Amino acid sequence: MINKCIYKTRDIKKGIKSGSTILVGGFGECGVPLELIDALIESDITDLAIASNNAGVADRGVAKLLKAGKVKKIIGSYPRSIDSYVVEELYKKNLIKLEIVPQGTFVERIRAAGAGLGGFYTPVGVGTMLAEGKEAKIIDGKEYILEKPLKGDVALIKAYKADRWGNLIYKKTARNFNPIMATAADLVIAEVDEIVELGELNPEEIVTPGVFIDRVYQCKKNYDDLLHNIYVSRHRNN
Amino acid sequence: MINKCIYKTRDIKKGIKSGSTILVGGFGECGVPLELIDALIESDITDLAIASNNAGVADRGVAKLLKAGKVKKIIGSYPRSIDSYVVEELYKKNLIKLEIVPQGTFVERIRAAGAGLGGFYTPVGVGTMLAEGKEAKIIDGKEYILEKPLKGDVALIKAYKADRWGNLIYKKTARNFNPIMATAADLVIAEVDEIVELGELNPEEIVTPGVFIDRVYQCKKNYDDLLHNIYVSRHRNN
Amino acid sequence: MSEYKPLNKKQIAWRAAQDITDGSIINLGIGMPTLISNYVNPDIEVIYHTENGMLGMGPAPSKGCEDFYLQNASKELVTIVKGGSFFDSALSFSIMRGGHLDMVFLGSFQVSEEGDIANWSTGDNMLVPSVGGAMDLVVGCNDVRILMNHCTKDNKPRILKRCSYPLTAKRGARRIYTDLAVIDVTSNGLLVREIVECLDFEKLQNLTEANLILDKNWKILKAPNI
Amino acid sequence: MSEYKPLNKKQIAWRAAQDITDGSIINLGIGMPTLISNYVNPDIEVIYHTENGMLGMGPAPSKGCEDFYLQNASKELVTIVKGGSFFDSALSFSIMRGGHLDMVFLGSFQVSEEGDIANWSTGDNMLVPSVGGAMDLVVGCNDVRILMNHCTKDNKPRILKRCSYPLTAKRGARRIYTDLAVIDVTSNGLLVREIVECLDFEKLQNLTEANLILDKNWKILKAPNI
Repeated sequence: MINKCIYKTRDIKKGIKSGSTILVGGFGECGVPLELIDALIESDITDLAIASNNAGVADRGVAKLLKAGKVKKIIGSYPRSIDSYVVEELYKKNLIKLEIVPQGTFVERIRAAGAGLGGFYTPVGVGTMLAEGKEAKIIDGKEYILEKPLKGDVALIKAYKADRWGNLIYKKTARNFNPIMATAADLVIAEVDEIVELGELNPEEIVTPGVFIDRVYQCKKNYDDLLHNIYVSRHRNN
Repeated sequence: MINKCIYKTRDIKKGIKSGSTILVGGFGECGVPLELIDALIESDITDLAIASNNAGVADRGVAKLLKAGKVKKIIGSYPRSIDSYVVEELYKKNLIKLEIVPQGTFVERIRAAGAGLGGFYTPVGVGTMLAEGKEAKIIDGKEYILEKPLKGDVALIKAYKADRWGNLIYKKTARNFNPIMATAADLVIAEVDEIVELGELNPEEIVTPGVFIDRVYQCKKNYDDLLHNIYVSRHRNN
Repeated sequence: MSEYKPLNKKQIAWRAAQDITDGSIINLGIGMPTLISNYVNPDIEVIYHTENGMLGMGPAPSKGCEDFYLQNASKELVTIVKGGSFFDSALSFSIMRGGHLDMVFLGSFQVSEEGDIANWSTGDNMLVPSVGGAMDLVVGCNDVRILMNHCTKDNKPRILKRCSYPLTAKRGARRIYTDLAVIDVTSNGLLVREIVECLDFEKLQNLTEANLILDKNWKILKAPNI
Repeated sequence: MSEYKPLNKKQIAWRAAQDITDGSIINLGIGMPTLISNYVNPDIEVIYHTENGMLGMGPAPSKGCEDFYLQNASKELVTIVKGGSFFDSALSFSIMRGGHLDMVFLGSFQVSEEGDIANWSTGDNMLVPSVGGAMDLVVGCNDVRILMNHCTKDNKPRILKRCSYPLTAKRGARRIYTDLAVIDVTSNGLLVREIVECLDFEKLQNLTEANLILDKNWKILKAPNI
């Protein structure tokens, strides 16, 4: 029988090695697997390359991982945020490498890895400093640059509901990078709000088929309420 | 107000020119926009390049269009079928060009067109006759060939339900190439079983956002029952 | 001759909103462009895209209706309207890069006379570099429009012969809305369509490094008091 | 010494089914491989993929439960099991090409001693060329297994030094199940693991163009009477 659910927090980190490249889902703070990140922080795994669109806000999410000294490199499109003091300090002290990629190129590189492609030509970045060092090619009269796949040793993603096969659905704008990262790592762990019975998810509505998922972990902490309160009070003060 | 629904059969063909490249959805006979194809047959549009995974069965679908003498070229992966006499005769008499592409490459080329990419490197076909004439490249020690985008002037697709914005959901294995073709043509027409009120489709379940769709046409004929009966009786005789 | 009066941010957004037609699918960049939706003709239907994965973005939520899971690309809380949909980032950027948006409105630091856009970096090496979706938005859409003040705070021109800041994309902009003028980027050069009252073309040119051409049918740039 | 008895198609499929482990995600090609699902240990859970866009494909429908909208890649009516899902062709081929299937079982015309597969074309120019997903299936998966008769109907070998038919992919096959033997493609060459009773290795080699190596732990290839 297939059962990808893990119940013990200590089972999250199994098989994750220091020095790994880890894809971390989420846009801003929406759809970030906060409890999986906590499991990394509590482990002795370190020296990580983190591929994540953003680099966390305040002390939360990827910023918490950065603050714990676990990260040697960030690959993403927008590490800055309204409160990204952690990444800013590390950057100014030259304690972290940054690889900045246009957001669409970032997700397309991850998709290419999951789809078994060797790379793709994109018009995005042509004529800018982000094209420096990249192969250029004219195709049908238009200029493109070659972008290579971005594969993770591990992907940590966040979803809404899962079943024991690892089928996933997402919640609203928390979907973002998660379904793509789910396809592109050797070990894929999904943090979910709820585990449901096999057959409960409508086959037409499943966004990520379980084939991509190795482990499913149901949230235990209540980060959602915390974030909701922060965002609502900020919204009301604007 | 946005209303992409067309109600008159004669409005289907508007703006489609002879000599066009037309993407036609469906795998085998499942998910093929049969009534949109009928509209082409009844028009004076001709000299078409049809990009479709298959080439119709018996006198139905793309085979009907071939039989009507409308098609100069087929781009697809598997034109042969249990009863593909139309394409076979045209092929033997050298009356049609065939461009045969591995199925995954076929859909990925269409996706690349819809996603604004200039091409991609795939390992599929390497070392085979289908790689002949294609640029090869070694990336990270592995051999790939370059495949170019396949864009349609027109895409004719089949979906299950639509709303007036052109948002679409599909039915079971009739989804196949349709959502990808929806992204990759200048004019995209969706044939649907049912048009529902705006807001009736769950935003989490919409597969094709209306942004890709130009026209929505609700089926008037009952091809579904015909096909159901053919497939069920074949199934019971096996 | 009385002194000319520059438009404020809301008025620039108002002017941009007047160019939006029924049925358009639009992305509004961070900053001034987000104000545009307040001034779109309420009788037309416009669909807003946000690159984190939604079409049919609605206005900010009213009190009690806030939902942490409904955010826009600026990480602000928003709503979704009837007909809206959610999707992943790969599809969202296919929509952008694949040319499926009708119009994109962006802020910018600088624009060149060929329409080059520099809106993601001032070249300040102390700032953590962050590009987000800026390049993708500009490259994919045939109708990118820039909203910005005509000059910097210390009165240096922002419309230049060549951008001095790192580029977002070459030849990206089609129209520029500033606090002083509406300018189209054409194959002949920068064509001034509208100028605020009491500002003559020569003065506008003095505030602009790039060469301007005055359209023969130029008009006064007007906006309501908002 | 009595005459050896080749396995029939069902027995070849049965033998292949014995190698499937619990939790495997599998694609069964057209022809003989489709029989495999009948012989998989009922106590294990196996997920079948069909490239037209479904995971969790179930058996053929019973009378009255047929659904035209539930087809497999052979255009046969099938069912979907609990936990199954539908998706588009781009995702379906990402699953294949991206290496997300555990095992792929395919028929073939020919296999070479390096594991090259020729299963889509006999080079007959009168036939409409049709490749379908054959190449994608072989390239993506690390564990491609071939089911075929050891020889053609007129007793010519199918396991060759080099395939004479157009290739599907180079170095694709990992294991070959025939009516006479089970053979692994290894870096040292073709290693014979099992041979049907009463057939000696020399005779098997005579029926094979490629060089064979007899594994020191080789066994008798047995299958139930089906």
